[in-house]
Amino acid sequence: METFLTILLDGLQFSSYLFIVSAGLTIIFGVMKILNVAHGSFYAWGAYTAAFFIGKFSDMGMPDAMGFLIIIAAAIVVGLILGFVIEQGILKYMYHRDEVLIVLATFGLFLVLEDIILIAFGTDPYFAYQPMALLDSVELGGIIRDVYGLTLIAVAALVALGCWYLLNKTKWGTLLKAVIYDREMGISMGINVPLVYTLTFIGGAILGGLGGAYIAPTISVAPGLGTEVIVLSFAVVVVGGMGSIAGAAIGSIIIGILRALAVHELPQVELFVVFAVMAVVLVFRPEGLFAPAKPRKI
Amino acid sequence: MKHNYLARAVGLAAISAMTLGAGSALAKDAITIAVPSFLTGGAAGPFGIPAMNGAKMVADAINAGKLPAPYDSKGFGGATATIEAIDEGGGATKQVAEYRNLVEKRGVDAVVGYISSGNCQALAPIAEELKQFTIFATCGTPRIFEEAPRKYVFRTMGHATADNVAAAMYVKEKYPDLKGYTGINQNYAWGQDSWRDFDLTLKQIMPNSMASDKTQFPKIFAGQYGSEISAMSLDKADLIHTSFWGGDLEAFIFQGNARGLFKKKIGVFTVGGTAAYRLGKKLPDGLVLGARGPYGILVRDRDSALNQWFVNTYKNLYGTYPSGPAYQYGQAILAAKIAYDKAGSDASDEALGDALRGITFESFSTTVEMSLGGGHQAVTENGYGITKYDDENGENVVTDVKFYPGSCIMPPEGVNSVDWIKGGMKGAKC
Amino acid sequence: MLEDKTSKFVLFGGVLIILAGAFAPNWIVNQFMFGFSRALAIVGLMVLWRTGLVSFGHAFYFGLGAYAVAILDIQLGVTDVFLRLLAGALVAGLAGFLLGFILRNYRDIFFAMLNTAISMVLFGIVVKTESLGSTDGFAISMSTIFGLAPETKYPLFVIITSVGVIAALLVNYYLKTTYGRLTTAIRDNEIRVEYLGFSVAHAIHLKYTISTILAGGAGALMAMSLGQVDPESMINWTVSGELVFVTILSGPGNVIAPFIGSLVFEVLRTYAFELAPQAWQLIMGATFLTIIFFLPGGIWSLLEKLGGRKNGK
Amino acid sequence: MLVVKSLDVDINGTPILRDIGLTIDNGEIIGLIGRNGAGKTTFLRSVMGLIPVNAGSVLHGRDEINKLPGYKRAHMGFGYMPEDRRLVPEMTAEQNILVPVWSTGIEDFQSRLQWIYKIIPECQKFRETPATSLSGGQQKLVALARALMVGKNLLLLDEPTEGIAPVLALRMGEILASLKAEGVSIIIAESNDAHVADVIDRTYVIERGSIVSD
Repeated sequence: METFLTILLDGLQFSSYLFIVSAGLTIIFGVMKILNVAHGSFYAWGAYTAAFFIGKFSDMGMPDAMGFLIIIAAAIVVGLILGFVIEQGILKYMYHRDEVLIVLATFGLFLVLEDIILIAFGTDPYFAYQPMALLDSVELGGIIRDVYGLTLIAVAALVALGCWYLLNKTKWGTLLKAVIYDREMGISMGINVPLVYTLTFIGGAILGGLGGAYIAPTISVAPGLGTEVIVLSFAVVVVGGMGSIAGAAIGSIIIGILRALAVHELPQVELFVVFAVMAVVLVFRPEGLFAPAKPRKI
Repeated sequence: MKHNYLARAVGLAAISAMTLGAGSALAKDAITIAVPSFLTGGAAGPFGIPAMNGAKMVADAINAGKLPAPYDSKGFGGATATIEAIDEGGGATKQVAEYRNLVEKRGVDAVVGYISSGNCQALAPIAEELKQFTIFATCGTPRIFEEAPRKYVFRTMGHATADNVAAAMYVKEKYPDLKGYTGINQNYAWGQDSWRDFDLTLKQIMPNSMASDKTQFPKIFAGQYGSEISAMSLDKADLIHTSFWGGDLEAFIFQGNARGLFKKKIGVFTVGGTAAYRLGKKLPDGLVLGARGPYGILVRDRDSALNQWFVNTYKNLYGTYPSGPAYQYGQAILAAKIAYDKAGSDASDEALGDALRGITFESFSTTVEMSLGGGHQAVTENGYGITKYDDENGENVVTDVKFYPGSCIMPPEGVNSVDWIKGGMKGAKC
Repeated sequence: MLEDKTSKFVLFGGVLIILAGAFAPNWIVNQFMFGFSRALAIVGLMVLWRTGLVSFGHAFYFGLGAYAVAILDIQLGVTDVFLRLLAGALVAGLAGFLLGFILRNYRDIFFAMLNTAISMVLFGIVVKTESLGSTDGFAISMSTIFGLAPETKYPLFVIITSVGVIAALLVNYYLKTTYGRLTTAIRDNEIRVEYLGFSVAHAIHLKYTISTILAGGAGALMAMSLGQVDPESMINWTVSGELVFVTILSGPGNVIAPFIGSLVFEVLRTYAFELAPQAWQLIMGATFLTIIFFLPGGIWSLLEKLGGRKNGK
Repeated sequence: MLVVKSLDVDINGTPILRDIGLTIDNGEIIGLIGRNGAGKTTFLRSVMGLIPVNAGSVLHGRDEINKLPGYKRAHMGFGYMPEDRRLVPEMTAEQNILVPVWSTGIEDFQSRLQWIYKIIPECQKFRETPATSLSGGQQKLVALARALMVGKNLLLLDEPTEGIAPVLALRMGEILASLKAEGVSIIIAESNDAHVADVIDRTYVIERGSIVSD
């Protein structure tokens, strides 16, 4: 029972982290049909920016609670700047090109952004433990947990709720859905698709940055951060169904829990399990477990 | 500062290229030493950069003839050495390709460095193939000199067996009632060897303590250990062994500390030394801390002239006390000087090897005996201590430091580490 | 099969390079060995790319080929260069043939992703299995040729170049056969191809298998020329990305292109790494973006423009 | 109201339309008749601004709109109905019809909706039905209604009677006739003008990307 609860919590915590990052990836894919490899860099940039400023402000004697503000600010600033610059500077000129070629372009961007981090922040790892230290720890199911890690679950739930509300309860969501389903029809119905693209990309980038910024206090923020996370989010997005927020949620939960289970019970398969699930889903349900409905053909 | 450093490295590379182009006279007045270390990736800050700093500081002092006696002669056999900084990141295969370039394209005179055991293991046969005088500075897997005899490859510090046998002995002395132990180690040669040696030694010397059946081997540079920490928290074992180093080490300490892991369990950190200066108050008290030998925080107060020169010069140059990697790289550069002094600056790779093989020399913090692996593998003492934050001075110190002589913690010549431990560590002189 | 310009050029160029290699310094010979080993995989990816398929997971086959050499070496002590090459190509080709039954039904992003997933499964297994060398991988002993251990790298260089020449000639020939020609046609309109009485699935399956044999052979040759295999540089997704990178860099125009592209890549990386050890990825990435934007036909199209003529398509 | 002059369009380097010219006056209904693959859809899409054109001009009144982004043409009152309907599956029929309202900010959309329902009463009947549950023909009516919502000036209809039950095809003819009575300008692309011949004022025949007669 203790183990069960622990695995569940570990799994959910990992799922939450995966979800925040993958939500951004899947939104960008859904609307723009771009599988953005550079998303891993948004994550890394979010983490670096947050860690850098949390450290700086802490040195200046600001209260540690500022850290939470910085996390949010870092995500927004990173998303706005990187999202805008990349979409307007590069991707905009590629929309008429082959889908796969755009993936490759984002791979090139990924390589570039990784090294710019190195040049901008140096090689020394950053620590931003203040927000985590502030929240202390609790005992749950026989083991001590840091409260900060648990808030990750709440943040993920908020992101999910926010996305759901935006998509289903607002005029914006209606338009977004139209573009997601068919870009050309979106244009024909008068939707300013270029603007939708720019905003979507920025929004997705903010989520990627938020994933990094929020996780930053719990890790040592060091170069190479984005390489791992991007394939993991690919797995999540593929398992759930590319372009679906609900899919990203389900995908995160499946992969997060499976991984936690593996770490506890069979540590050797921890890495393998994630990608095996991805491959199996692709083989049997290439559209993902949460494939969106299709209209009748006749 | 690091940017300066990069610019300087590029500049030096250019200069060295020109010197090479100019053609070298018979008795060289300039040599090029390639120094690979982690300049990128999570291991750079805590490990790679201090290591490179140590190498550069010692090389500069040697070039200027400013090392304390007996090393106060100018240069490497009289020649001025240019240090070429090489990034060790990117995996063993990339390093192999890069090493071939270093030797065959850039024509460096010596290669001194390498932190990762994976890289050393991959490069040892290549160095032999290319007949290139190479000193491994820090990497720890014992396999390098146990798998095959080497002619051109040396290692100037003890290997993983020494770290972990010493750790086990220290644990036995400090915690004689230990019931069980588990471990978290990276899933490559270094982590696997470290755990194996520690586990086997404890089985020998503390047969009543039980090893956990769920030891963790996360991928190197994984960075997030939430589930692993939970799993170890639930484990009955009361001690956690880890050979984590660099960024992984620091991440693990943070995450474990936030979750009270080190309040419930004894932490044994065989490469923990680097964290002591970097983490300050964030390093929990009561950890069993090693530095892979008599280096860094464990030997800060040793008052030999060489050691005081090392500590003070480093502090002045880089604003912090030197950690293990700085010592280890400095020591390897020193060994290169000794070899060049003996063999001459224009010596062949063979002659340099002959000069270093089997010798004993006084290094900054300890005596190094090149007595294993046919005179290619160093033996030194190794020590452990317990961390404690010193509120008065605002820094970490280690208490209860205990050193074990090299002959006590490393197998005698010709015996493989694992067999030696399994056989009850025969011939150990403690 | 030797009457066209390309074949003649391949043969002539191959002989010239082999001869020149005897006088070249070691590091240049190395660059050619690495470049030509990789080029083999690129030739396969080029065949796929012409059909509109981009695999973001061919490091799987590349890695299989490399690890086949390593396992043979460690378990059975096989050091013969031809046995090693054959083993690498066969293991990868067999895996590719079997997986081809599934993959031939996938297109676009799904094809790319399923390949990634498969390759990452292997990555996950190798990294976590100590008997497979985990993150370290294995050192590979020197290859022998008919029982003889060569003193220098030159014989291996000759073999790699010859393998490259043979592969280029075969693929060039294949691309002229009926099934080989079904490339752009499939990309543009599969249904039309089916109407003409060809099976798109079969055509793709064949191309896929060819590409995996070549990738496996490439991995085996790379392992032999480097003397080392490890998952990070042989199987991880970034390696697949690199392979695709070189494919785009080379351009789909001609079977010679992958060889030129791979060499350029190798040299570019060597110098980027030497000049800017902390920014070499940036240089590579920027080059890649530039190619995608301004040179969609890759280096080959540039050569064509410079040469002012179309070399047999 | 719309003049197209010597339009050239390539797709992936293959020329699809060559030197196409066409005019349509206010309230006129013209037919663009040609076989599958003749370039009808490409023509409609380029008028709608969905694909870039290589050469030629599209004049709306006196304005050159060739470089105008597609969505702005919708704001100008162009409505497009694609051959394959393309309703947003997770919305009801009425939600689909209302999408252009949200994007272009039509103010009196209620009266416009009532006007549409008057002409196509079927749509009112299944306004709450999810798009996925509609038959192909029903979807076509909804797609027409959606195009009408925004298409105050010009309707571009791609194969409105193609691929649906004959009864519905007849019905579509009737609807087009009533639109004619309302004075809407329409370009109808059809491979077979059987159901729409009566409402068409003029016919252009398109073959292999060129107008061969008008």
